[in-house]
Amino acid sequence: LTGCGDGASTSSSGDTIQIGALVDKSGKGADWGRKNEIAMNIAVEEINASGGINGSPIELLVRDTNGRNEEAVNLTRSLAGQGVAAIVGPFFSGECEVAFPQANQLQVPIISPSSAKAGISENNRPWAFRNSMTDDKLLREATPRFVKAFDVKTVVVLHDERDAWSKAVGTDDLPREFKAAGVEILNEGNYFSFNTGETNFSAIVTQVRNLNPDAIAFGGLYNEAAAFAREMERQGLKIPVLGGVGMYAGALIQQGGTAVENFVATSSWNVDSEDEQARSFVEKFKPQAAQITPADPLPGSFEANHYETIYMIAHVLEQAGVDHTTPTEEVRLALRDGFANLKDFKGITGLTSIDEKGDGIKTIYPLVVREGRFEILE
Amino acid sequence: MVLVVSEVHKSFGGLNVIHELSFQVPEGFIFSLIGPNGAGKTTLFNMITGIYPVDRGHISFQGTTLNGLKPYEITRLGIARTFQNIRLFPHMTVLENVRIGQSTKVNTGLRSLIPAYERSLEKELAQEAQEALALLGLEEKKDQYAGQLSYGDQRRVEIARALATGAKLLLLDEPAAGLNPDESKGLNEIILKIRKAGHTILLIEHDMSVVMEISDHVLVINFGEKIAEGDPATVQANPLVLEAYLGKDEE
Amino acid sequence: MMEKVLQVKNLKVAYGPIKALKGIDLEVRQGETVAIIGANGAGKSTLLKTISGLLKPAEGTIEFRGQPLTSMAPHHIVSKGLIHVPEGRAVLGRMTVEDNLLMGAYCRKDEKEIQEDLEKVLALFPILKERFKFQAGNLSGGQQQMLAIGRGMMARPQIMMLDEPSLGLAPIVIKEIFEIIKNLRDKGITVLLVEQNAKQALKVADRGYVLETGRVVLSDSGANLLRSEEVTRAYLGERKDDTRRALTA
Amino acid sequence: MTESVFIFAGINIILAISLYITLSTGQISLGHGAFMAIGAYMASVMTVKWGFNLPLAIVAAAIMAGIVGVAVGFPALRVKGIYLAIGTLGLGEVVQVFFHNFKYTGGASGISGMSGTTLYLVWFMVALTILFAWQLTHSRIGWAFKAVHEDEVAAQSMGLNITYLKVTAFGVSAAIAGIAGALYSHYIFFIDPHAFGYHTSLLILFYVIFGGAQTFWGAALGALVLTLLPELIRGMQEWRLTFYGILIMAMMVLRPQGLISHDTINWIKDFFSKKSLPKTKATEEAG
Amino acid sequence: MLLLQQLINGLMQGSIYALVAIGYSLVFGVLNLLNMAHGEVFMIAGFVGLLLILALDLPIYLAIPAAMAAAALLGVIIELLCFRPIKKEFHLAPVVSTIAFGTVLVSLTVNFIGSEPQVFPAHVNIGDFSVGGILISGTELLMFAIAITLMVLLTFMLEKTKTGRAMRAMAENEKAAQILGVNVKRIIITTFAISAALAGIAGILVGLRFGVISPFVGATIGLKALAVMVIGGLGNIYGAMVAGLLLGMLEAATVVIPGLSPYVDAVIWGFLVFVLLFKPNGLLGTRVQAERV
Ligand SMILES: Nc1ncnc2c1ncn2[C@@H]1O[C@H](COP(=O)(O)OP(=O)(O)OP(=O)(O)O)[C@@H](O)[C@H]1O
Ligand SMILES: Nc1ncnc2c1ncn2[C@@H]1O[C@H](COP(=O)(O)OP(=O)(O)OP(=O)(O)O)[C@@H](O)[C@H]1O
Ligand SMILES: CC(C)C[C@H](N)C(=O)O
Ligand SMILES: [Mg+2]
Ligand SMILES: [Mg+2]
Repeated sequence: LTGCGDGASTSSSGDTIQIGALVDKSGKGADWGRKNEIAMNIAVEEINASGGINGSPIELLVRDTNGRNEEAVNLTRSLAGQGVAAIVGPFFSGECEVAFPQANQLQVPIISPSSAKAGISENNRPWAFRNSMTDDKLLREATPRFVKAFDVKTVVVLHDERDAWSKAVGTDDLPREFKAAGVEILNEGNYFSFNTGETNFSAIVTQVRNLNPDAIAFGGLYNEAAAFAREMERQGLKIPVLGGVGMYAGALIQQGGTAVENFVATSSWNVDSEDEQARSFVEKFKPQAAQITPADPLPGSFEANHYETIYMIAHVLEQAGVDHTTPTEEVRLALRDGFANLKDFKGITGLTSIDEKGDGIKTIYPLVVREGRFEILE
Repeated sequence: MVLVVSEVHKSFGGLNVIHELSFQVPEGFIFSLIGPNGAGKTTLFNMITGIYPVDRGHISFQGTTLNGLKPYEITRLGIARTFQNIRLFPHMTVLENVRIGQSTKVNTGLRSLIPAYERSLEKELAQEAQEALALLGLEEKKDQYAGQLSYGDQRRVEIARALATGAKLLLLDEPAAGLNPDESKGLNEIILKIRKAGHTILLIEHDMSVVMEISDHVLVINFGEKIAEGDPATVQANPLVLEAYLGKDEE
Repeated sequence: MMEKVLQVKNLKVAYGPIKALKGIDLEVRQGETVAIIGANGAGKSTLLKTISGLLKPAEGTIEFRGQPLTSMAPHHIVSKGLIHVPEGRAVLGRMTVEDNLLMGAYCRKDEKEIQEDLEKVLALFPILKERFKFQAGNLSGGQQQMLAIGRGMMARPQIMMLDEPSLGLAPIVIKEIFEIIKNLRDKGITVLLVEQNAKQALKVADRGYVLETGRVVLSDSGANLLRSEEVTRAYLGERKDDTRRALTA
Repeated sequence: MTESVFIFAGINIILAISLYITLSTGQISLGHGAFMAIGAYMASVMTVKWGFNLPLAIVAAAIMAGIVGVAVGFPALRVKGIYLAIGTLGLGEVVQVFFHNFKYTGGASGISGMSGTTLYLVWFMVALTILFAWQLTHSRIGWAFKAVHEDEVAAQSMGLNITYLKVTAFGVSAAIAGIAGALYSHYIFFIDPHAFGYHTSLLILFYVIFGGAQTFWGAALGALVLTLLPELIRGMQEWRLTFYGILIMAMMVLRPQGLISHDTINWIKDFFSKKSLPKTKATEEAG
Repeated sequence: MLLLQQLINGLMQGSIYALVAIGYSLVFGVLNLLNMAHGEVFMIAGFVGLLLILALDLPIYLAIPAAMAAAALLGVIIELLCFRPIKKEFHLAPVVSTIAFGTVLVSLTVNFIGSEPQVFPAHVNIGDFSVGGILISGTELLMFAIAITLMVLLTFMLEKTKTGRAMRAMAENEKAAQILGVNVKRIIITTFAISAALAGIAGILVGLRFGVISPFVGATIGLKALAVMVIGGLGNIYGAMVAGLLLGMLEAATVVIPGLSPYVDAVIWGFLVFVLLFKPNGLLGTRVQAERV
């Protein structure tokens, strides 16, 4: 058991380079968080096995935020105080909104591999980054493809008014892109809102069915998407659905079964990637993840991004010639500048660059569920 | 007249409890209100102190109309009471209970937060509280929680607390309940002392050793209506009272 | 001599640091009416509460027909036939008069006789009949007292413990209450009576105990106690001077 | 343990004392998250949008929250016990939805850019709050609160204006919660309505009951302990919530009156005054 | 047609709330004890049901009673851990204790099973049927029927039976009930068991109806049921039923009325506040009597 961090010196202790990580291992995102940790550990083991960063091994300090903002703040500060080179995380956009400013103030690089709400890194220059694609970018690419593939003329929009990410996707990104593609929104001015965690979508589906749209724009996570799908199936509504990055997960299919056929989720990761490193990652990941979510052991885009983020940090530090003897401030500066200028980093999700807002520009994979499997939507 | 009750009426869901009742309490009197159980005595107290609204009729205290006033306003005008079913502040000490009674005399609002505000009064109030406790023989119990006292002692605290409000008119609802005859005698003396100190007393009591000995005037009600009135001796001899309240066969 | 139904030995009860009973010995025989008198705070109510199981003694024993009651739960004690009509009435205010009376017969199963008893109680206290479907909490103080006594009678107890039954009752009703107590006795019901109305209580009682600050200071037959100098002085208020002493006792 | 933990501890102490005040009149509020939200938003708008400094913003937050508290206090008079608890919880949810849809403060996306809360400022405010609470409990209004709590009918009959007292308690309490909100928002840089839901309100109740609702010292200690505790058991990783829950359950069995009760205070007083006068203990009311 | 379907949707959702709230009402309204872990009992029962179906391949008609039994057991545990050892005068301590127990249950579920919703196998669903184009879920109808039956039975029990009378007596004054011969402990624990069993049946039926059960549903459903109980009037079983259905329909209405759906929580909680303003004791709560002094 690691201690709670007080009394630690402000420089990297021992002969390792410490990297902090904030994941949610006990709250709403516990399964995610535990798998994020597995993904990062695989990367750390691989890097250390091949000699570490300029000869210094990486030590990963994982902290559980419980998905709560206050904990994210406390832990960001305590990790920074412990002298970590950088912090990977936090997971949720909500946590990022409060943790990023702290990191920025303490001048420690912080890189979230999962947050997808637009604008959060931009507000916290120059120390905050995200190795994830925000949904505005993903949907800009995916929506026209979706519209074309299913010949969509009309849609109905759904989101969770009370969730920052869901609201951004549901009320900004999706409507904007659909309008741009010339699609009519049937419930303009009356977007349906549900509560995250809700399983009963009967009233909304009845209402949607009554509007008779060609497709549905769904600004929600895969859990709700699956629940929504089951209700659609029950009420005999069979139309395609487009969602953001939060809708992409193996569990969508596991929970939705046949009901999620023709659901399109956007992602910056393709599990079926032919890339060798990606395949080896998936192989290593599967047995460990099976302990946590036996029904859905494949890595999702967040796990892939977590794995990749460790490699990115290693890459930047290697380039800067950093090892465990380098003073912490220098390590951090090197990471900040390295990330700000990162171009076409080759990782398991493809090529990644960091834009001027601090967000990742990554390959986009609109994925459609066909016969119980995600396929790339052409 | 300290208290004027005229043609007061009260009913609860069709049950007429007080029926066009009128009477007047002269200054400095010990005025007793007796009557069978359920006659409406306590209800009358509740109306005088503003806890129940008056259906019809009029109540005034020293010329001020009480109808429609809130209980605390009535208390601040100078009427204090005790409760038949004891209502002390059980988790406060006896002394604190009495001190709360003094809320009529000092500011109990936000202003009391100002450190020096009305501090000069403090000593005087403490002294008065002490006196009230002494009068009822409660000095030794002043630091006990009120809820921990025996029944009889709790009744005494009720009186002390009412006294502490400095009210002109005290309404005592069965103060002798739970006291043994000897203690009732002591109570008589206490009530007489209180009267001597300038208070008027309206008393509900079933203990005739109290009522008959100290009352200046007795009002008997039954079913919310006056059935007799007069000095103790007259009332005691009234056949209506004997029949309805005292019982005939005196041994 | 009749069988001892209740035997209290060296009973000590404390509320935290306050010692309310400091070693009480008391016995009650079958069919007797026993009065307990004493000043405020003497521990009379505490004694009854301890017998009925509401308080646990620090020391001492209570036996009912040779069976120890000390570690028995209150409901169990009731089912043995001891009923406690407590001080302050404890009527169930939000329930109707009817419910209250029926609750009195909670431990009984003889439906028919319960109905009969109900009729008897209502005949005894006609006002309760008038207010049968009323919320008990809205009754006047004295009416509640009648309800509490009536409820106790509904249990058809072997021993009835009454804590100041005359409290708050009109004189005419007090007379009735003492008649009732006499009746109970005639029916062979054992009565343990705590009263401030010492004179009346001692008149109906076979024997009496005088409590003072947690101790029994006197016990004798009712008639003897009535005549006793001490009792007269301290509890019957016959002596005019020095009333304050008793008050602060 | 980092500074931030002590900052949150301080803020939580202020919140706990705030709730203690309504509780001391016998009114259970599960809507204190909403008062905190109002303070937080008010202060944030003051500093971020209108360019005022933090101290002024804190004052404004207290006033604004206080006004809302008074406004809530009046209808709350009619409602008692658990009805009041759930009613205020409902009110809190309504306020939350309001902020979700209030565009001026960013709606669900929140508002950011606040800063300025320091450890010193927080603990200075804690000290002020404690001073206030101390003065309150030692003044007549504090006694009056307690009397209202014990028995409203008797309190009225003793000349206490319970309308005034209960509404004042709500107002003062809300104002203090507003201060906590202002401090919170200016530490965490970013707020959205999520931070002030019923979870927050319940947590505040937790602090007070755990620490002891009889005295404000209890409330304050409860907040302190329960804020530091998760840090101390961080090593238990994902098991710490389980442990935390069990610990609280055990505490409630062992000390249902909370860590500190009247008796504790009396005991401490006796201890320091070296008088070994045995005070009567609040025992269960027999009968 | 649309409105009729929405009405049915609302009623069905409402019957879930009613079922959970009736259990709540039994413990709170009758015993005056607030069990904040009630929602978590609902959740655990769902998981127990699921585990039994998955692991033992139990048919539904056996899984339901088994889940109820598990829930009842949990109810008993809650009483033993969070209520019995705590003196009644500290009435807020059990509130805290049961919230904490709820946290423990959630955190154990997350640690042992995971934070993700778990899926019920499709074949165990009771199925739907359609009446004149209106789609009705069999599970929901069952729930509705159970809620109505329970409402009648429990009300009868409380109003007319000896045990019911004893329960009401206890709610008012435990000591008085004791000295009248009521075995207080036994009645309390039985009530807890019944109340938890009701949450249990709701838990497994909701799992069956929506196909998943999540460790976090407890808080949501618990809170809503609390609202329902308060709106209906504490301790009033009919009130819980009426308010449950009302709330379900209100939720459906926010979808039907354009522009209202983002405000669904404000509508529900606003409704609660509104009700309390005009009826401080809930819709069917007993009229406040002028307090007898
Ligand atoms: N709030 C109320 N609701 C309904 N009935 C009430 C209420 N208050 C009093 N009553 C009824 O009014 C009648 C008079 O009650 P009150 O308490 O005034 O009698 P009382 O003269 O004080 O009797 P006692 O001597 O027994 O105390 C009683 O029959 C009682 O049932
Ligand atoms: N709940 C309690 N906590 C602490 N002390 C108590 C409690 N109840 C009673 N006492 C104390 O115990 C002693 C005996 O009280 P008890 O009520 O038995 O007296 P009593 O003889 O019935 O008096 P009364 O005639 O006034 O009813 C008193 O000193 C009283 O202060
Ligand atoms: C679960 C994820 C969809 C979270 C989301 N990426 C966010 O920004 O909060
Ligand atoms: Mg009366
Ligand atoms: Mg007594």
